[in-house]
Amino acid sequence: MVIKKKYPTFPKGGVHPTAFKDYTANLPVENLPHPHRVCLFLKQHVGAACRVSIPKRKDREPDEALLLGRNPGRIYQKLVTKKDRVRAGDMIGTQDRGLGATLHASICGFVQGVADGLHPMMGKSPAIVITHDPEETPAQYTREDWYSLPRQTLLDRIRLAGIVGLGGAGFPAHAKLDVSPEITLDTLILNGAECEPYLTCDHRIMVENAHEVVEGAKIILRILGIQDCFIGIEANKPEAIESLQKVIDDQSDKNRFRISIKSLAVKYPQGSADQIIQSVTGRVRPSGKRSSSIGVMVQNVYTAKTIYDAVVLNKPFYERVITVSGKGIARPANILVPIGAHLSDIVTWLGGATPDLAKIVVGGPMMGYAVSSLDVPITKTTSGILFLTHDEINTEAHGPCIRCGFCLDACPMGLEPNQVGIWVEAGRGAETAPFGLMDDCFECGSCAFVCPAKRPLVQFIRLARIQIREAEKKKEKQK
Amino acid sequence: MTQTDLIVSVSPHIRQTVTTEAIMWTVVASLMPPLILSVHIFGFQTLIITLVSVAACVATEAISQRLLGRPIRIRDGSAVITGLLLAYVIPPGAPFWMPITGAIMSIFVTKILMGGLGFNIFNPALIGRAFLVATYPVAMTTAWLIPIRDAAIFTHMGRNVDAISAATPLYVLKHEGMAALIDKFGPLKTIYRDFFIGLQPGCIGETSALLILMGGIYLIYKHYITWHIPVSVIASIALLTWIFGGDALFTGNPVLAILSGGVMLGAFFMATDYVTSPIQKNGKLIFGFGIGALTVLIRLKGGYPEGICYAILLMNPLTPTLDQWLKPKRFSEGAK
Amino acid sequence: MPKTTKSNTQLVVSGLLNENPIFRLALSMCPAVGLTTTVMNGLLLGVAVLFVQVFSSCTISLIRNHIHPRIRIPTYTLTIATWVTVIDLLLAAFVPVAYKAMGIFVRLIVAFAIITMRLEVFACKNDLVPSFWDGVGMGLGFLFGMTLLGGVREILGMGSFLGYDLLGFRPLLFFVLPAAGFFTVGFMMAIFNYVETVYNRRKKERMA
Amino acid sequence: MIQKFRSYGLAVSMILVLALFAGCKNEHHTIRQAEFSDSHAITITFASPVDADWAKNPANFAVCEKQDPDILADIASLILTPDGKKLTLKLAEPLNQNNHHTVTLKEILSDGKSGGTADVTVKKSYAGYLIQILIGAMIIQNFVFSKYLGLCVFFGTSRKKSTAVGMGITFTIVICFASLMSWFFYQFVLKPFHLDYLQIVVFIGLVSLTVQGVDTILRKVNPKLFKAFGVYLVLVIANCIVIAVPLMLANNEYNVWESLMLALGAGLGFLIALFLMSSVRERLEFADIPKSYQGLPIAFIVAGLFALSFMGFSGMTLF
Repeated sequence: MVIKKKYPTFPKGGVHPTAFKDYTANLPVENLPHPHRVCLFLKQHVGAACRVSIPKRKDREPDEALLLGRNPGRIYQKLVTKKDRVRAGDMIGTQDRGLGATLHASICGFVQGVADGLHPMMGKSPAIVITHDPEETPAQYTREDWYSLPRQTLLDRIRLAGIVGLGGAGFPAHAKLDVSPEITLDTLILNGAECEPYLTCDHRIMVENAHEVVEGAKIILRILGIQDCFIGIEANKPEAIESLQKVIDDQSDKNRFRISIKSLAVKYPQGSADQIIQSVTGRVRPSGKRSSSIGVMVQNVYTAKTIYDAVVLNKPFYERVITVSGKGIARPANILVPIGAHLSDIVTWLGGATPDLAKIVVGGPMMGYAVSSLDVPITKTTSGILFLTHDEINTEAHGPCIRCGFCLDACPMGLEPNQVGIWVEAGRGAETAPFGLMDDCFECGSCAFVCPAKRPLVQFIRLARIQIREAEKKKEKQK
Repeated sequence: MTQTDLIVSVSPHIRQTVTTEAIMWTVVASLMPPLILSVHIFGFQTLIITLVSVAACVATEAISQRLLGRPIRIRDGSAVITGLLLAYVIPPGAPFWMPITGAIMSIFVTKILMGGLGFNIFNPALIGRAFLVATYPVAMTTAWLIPIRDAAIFTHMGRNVDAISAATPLYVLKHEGMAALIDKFGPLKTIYRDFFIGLQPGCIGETSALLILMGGIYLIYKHYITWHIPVSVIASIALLTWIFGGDALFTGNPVLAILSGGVMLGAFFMATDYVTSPIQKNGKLIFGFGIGALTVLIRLKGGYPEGICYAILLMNPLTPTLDQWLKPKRFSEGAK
Repeated sequence: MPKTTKSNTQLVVSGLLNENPIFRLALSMCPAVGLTTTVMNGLLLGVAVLFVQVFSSCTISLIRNHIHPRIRIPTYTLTIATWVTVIDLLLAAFVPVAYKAMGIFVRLIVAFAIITMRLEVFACKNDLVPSFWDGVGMGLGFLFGMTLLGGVREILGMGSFLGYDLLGFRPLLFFVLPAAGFFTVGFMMAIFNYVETVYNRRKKERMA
Repeated sequence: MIQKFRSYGLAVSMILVLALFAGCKNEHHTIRQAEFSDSHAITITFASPVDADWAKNPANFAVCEKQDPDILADIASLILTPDGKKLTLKLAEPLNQNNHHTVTLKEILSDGKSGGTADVTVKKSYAGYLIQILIGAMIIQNFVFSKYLGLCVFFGTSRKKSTAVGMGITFTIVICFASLMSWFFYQFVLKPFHLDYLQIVVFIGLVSLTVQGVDTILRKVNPKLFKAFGVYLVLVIANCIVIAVPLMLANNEYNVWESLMLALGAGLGFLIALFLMSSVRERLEFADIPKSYQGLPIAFIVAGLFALSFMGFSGMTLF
């Protein structure tokens, strides 16, 4: 209650789930030993899947070829083929058509070819499988001063490093940073809210890699050509605030960049872009427009850190810190894993699951996806794996809506989840477009969290969206 | 561990602990103090009436859900609340079997037929009461008992129901005037005190403003109901009675108006029923004002001394419209 | 509807049951709700409607070839109004007490949709005899519905039938209140629906 | 269409509620109310009980018409209720209630004290009377929920809100015209020529004519509006309210203003009933209603519940 009054936050809606961050908040990041096998999805992000072949030009290095190669009609050659030997950090997938991100080998070993892997969200989708070769050692990266580099080079390095937004959606970072000249931005917000319960990977990054985060922020500011940056952090992470503050205070170029920390009240979904913009700057994004229309860009703190890695170390994004937590795992941890590592490897390393395990969630408990198998690989956007027991989740059957209005109070976007639920249950989901879920709902799950009847409102909303789209398609066809 | 044991469902994977059942049973609990007082001042038969009413409601719900092949949801406590509220608006001297037909009307006709919990248009308990008033008009309007002030609980179990009866304060006020009220119930100061504590003739659960207020404030504190409806109902009744209730304008007695009759019970426990009241805060205020206005109108100009039961019933069907008109403010509406 | 192929008996039975004007076609609901507090009321209005229906049907059926299609609705209305005036005066003269109890409803027969509807869909396309029997069927159906409703409500509400007390029954006063008419009609309709579904299911089972 | 009414709906309903309270005021501190109780009597209500001996003495009272105070009416008898608060003055001659009367009460004895002499004006507030007719027909004696008329059309068109509002508006317009024409015909044709028994035929004919007239005019003048309301015009004629109102006008010998108020009240009352019912039925479309009850049966039961709650208005007199 005290926290609520003291710190700024978004005014509308929001819920207060128990944080459960104590399990892992104070555990330093540890390394996962190289898994035997990794599985790298060609589509790890918003946009098009990456390609495993590059334009065939012998006289050029692959990097340069990629920079130039948007010309259709070239002869393509496979970037890697079966049985190829790769080192961690080698590019194995390209981004040469539209929105997308490059893909890199995450361990040293042999390419086994392209096979179907089990994606936590999209079900079966194509992936490159690499088996580990213990004889090969990963590349070493050297520090390089980025101040002198031109803007385009910074962007290229970010693009070639295959960085996507690590806040959840996975929007390719270079595309987001390459704003068109018509748009004027004035503020960068680094999102360190990490409002999802259990998850602590961003928190650990802020504690352990404060310098990289701040430097990353500067790189982004430089690319955008602006000076103001706020780092929004929920007030329940004093260590992170402290270590970042220290770095900010110590920096030498305070005049060039104005970076400051905003402590925010603890409230879910503080970490959503719209909400953190409102919490930090008080601005509100108009419906149907990007946040850039109000002069703000939001980047995750972890994205800033990877951008630093890409620009300063020239290190591609092929491994990330995830939080493994919940009562269902023997030893909760913050753990650095190569992308593509399977859940089973991680579970084995952390001493296995407890017998009362009921649900495995990839991502946070509010917006993550439940998986039915341990044979699921980590993707670039996986921020955590939760092993939840029966007393942590709710398995009650849902009852009828009693119109208590709790969900309306909880919805940060001012929607009416109860109505959508009732309409979908009555088989009229296609008529729910006026409730605004197509534009505004980002499925934060606050409504379902508070619902006393335990109604699966997010599921109803997804169904409604599908039905609305189908109805629209039908309409177009009739025309 | 086999992989088929894992539960797969859509996010969110954690839930708040508050459930429909928890809310309903909390309401039941906060409805208990008036019942205890009622047994204390009116005698043991009020408990019997209440038990019969609750049992009839629960049984009706179970039987009708069984017959219609629906899942039986008597454990959610909504039928218990309906039973309690129905008993609370029955005079204490009424025969014990009277709530049974009212319960069938409340639960089967008003709730189950309309699609069960969450879809009823009217407040079930109040429809039950309106039905009972129409069916047993004599018992429902004359079976009042004088509260026994200094008797200990359980000592007057064998009380002769027919022997002692009294008119309710509102009846006296409407038909005989203020002087008669003071003549019967003592000076105004005593009246205020007695009525606030609950020592007045009235329906089983509506006499004590104090105890109902306690229960209601507990519900507000638990965030199960909001202050909007109770406050707007009570404020509008007080205001309109003050303006129009006296011999000339602005001479009415607002305190008496809100302490007597079912105002408190109606405002805190009946009008706030989730299903039959608007979901938006501004809608709740309009709803509450409407109830207050209609209550005063029926009290002053209508055929009944008490009006809040019908006032709530008359406002209930406006709920879908208010919900449709008053939408929550969308996030982006705050954009400049 | 083309010329009917139904026999006279079928016409009457369909009017009584599966095309019952009150429970199946849901026309002329006002008296069914407002006037069925006792059997007697229901019976009398039923007779009045039967009278108007039969005579209007016959009249229209006789003059149907002389009506211009454009003015057929006003013709129906005026025909009905004429016969309503007749029955109104007759009732007022011969059963003044019951007439008073029925109040305005006798005169309102003129606006009952059921009569106009039968004239439009049946009488103006068929000969005198089928029209007569259709009128009888519809009128009887209405009479039957009104009597049934009146009976149910009188028994439940007053514990009596046609004024004779049925002993050992504590009446629910509610059912003689006009508001209860809605409930009674609603429940009767539901019963008709239920019987129909059961009947259809049985029929299907027998076929299969 | 609903959008149009939406913005005004709440404001209008608030004003209506406040309007209901108007006229709750009084003029003398000991005398609470003075009114005509029937054609021969005036009832005076006192705030506190008056002395019975004083009240039984006709010499204490003088009743006259306000414009000529010299002609006193003869008091036939005085009746005091046992609680001493209501005094009825029975007069020998019937009163002309459209004129204001003055009652003079000399030396009122109340609780043994003298309350002085008071002049009380007794009047029938004509505006109040008109509003009573209007509100009475609209809400208190709602044609659908309290008089059970117009049900076929009521159930037929209350499925959707837009239909319901369209029907309600069309109906209100038609019934106002039809009633005024009927009133005119009744007063100036039927009554003078003693053709009372032709009421039904004439009234229904006039209603048909009005419907036809509105149909033709609307089609020419405003085709857009015709498209919106045209379909309901045919239904109006099947609505028994439209014939019930002229019959009531004739029975009660209303004058033209009273007739207009009754017609308007009936129309608006029907609109209100349709609106409430349609909003409820739209919500019930989502409900899991037992199969046999779907459609009309449940609508009837809902209407029954409405009727039950409208019983709260029973016995209400506003002025």
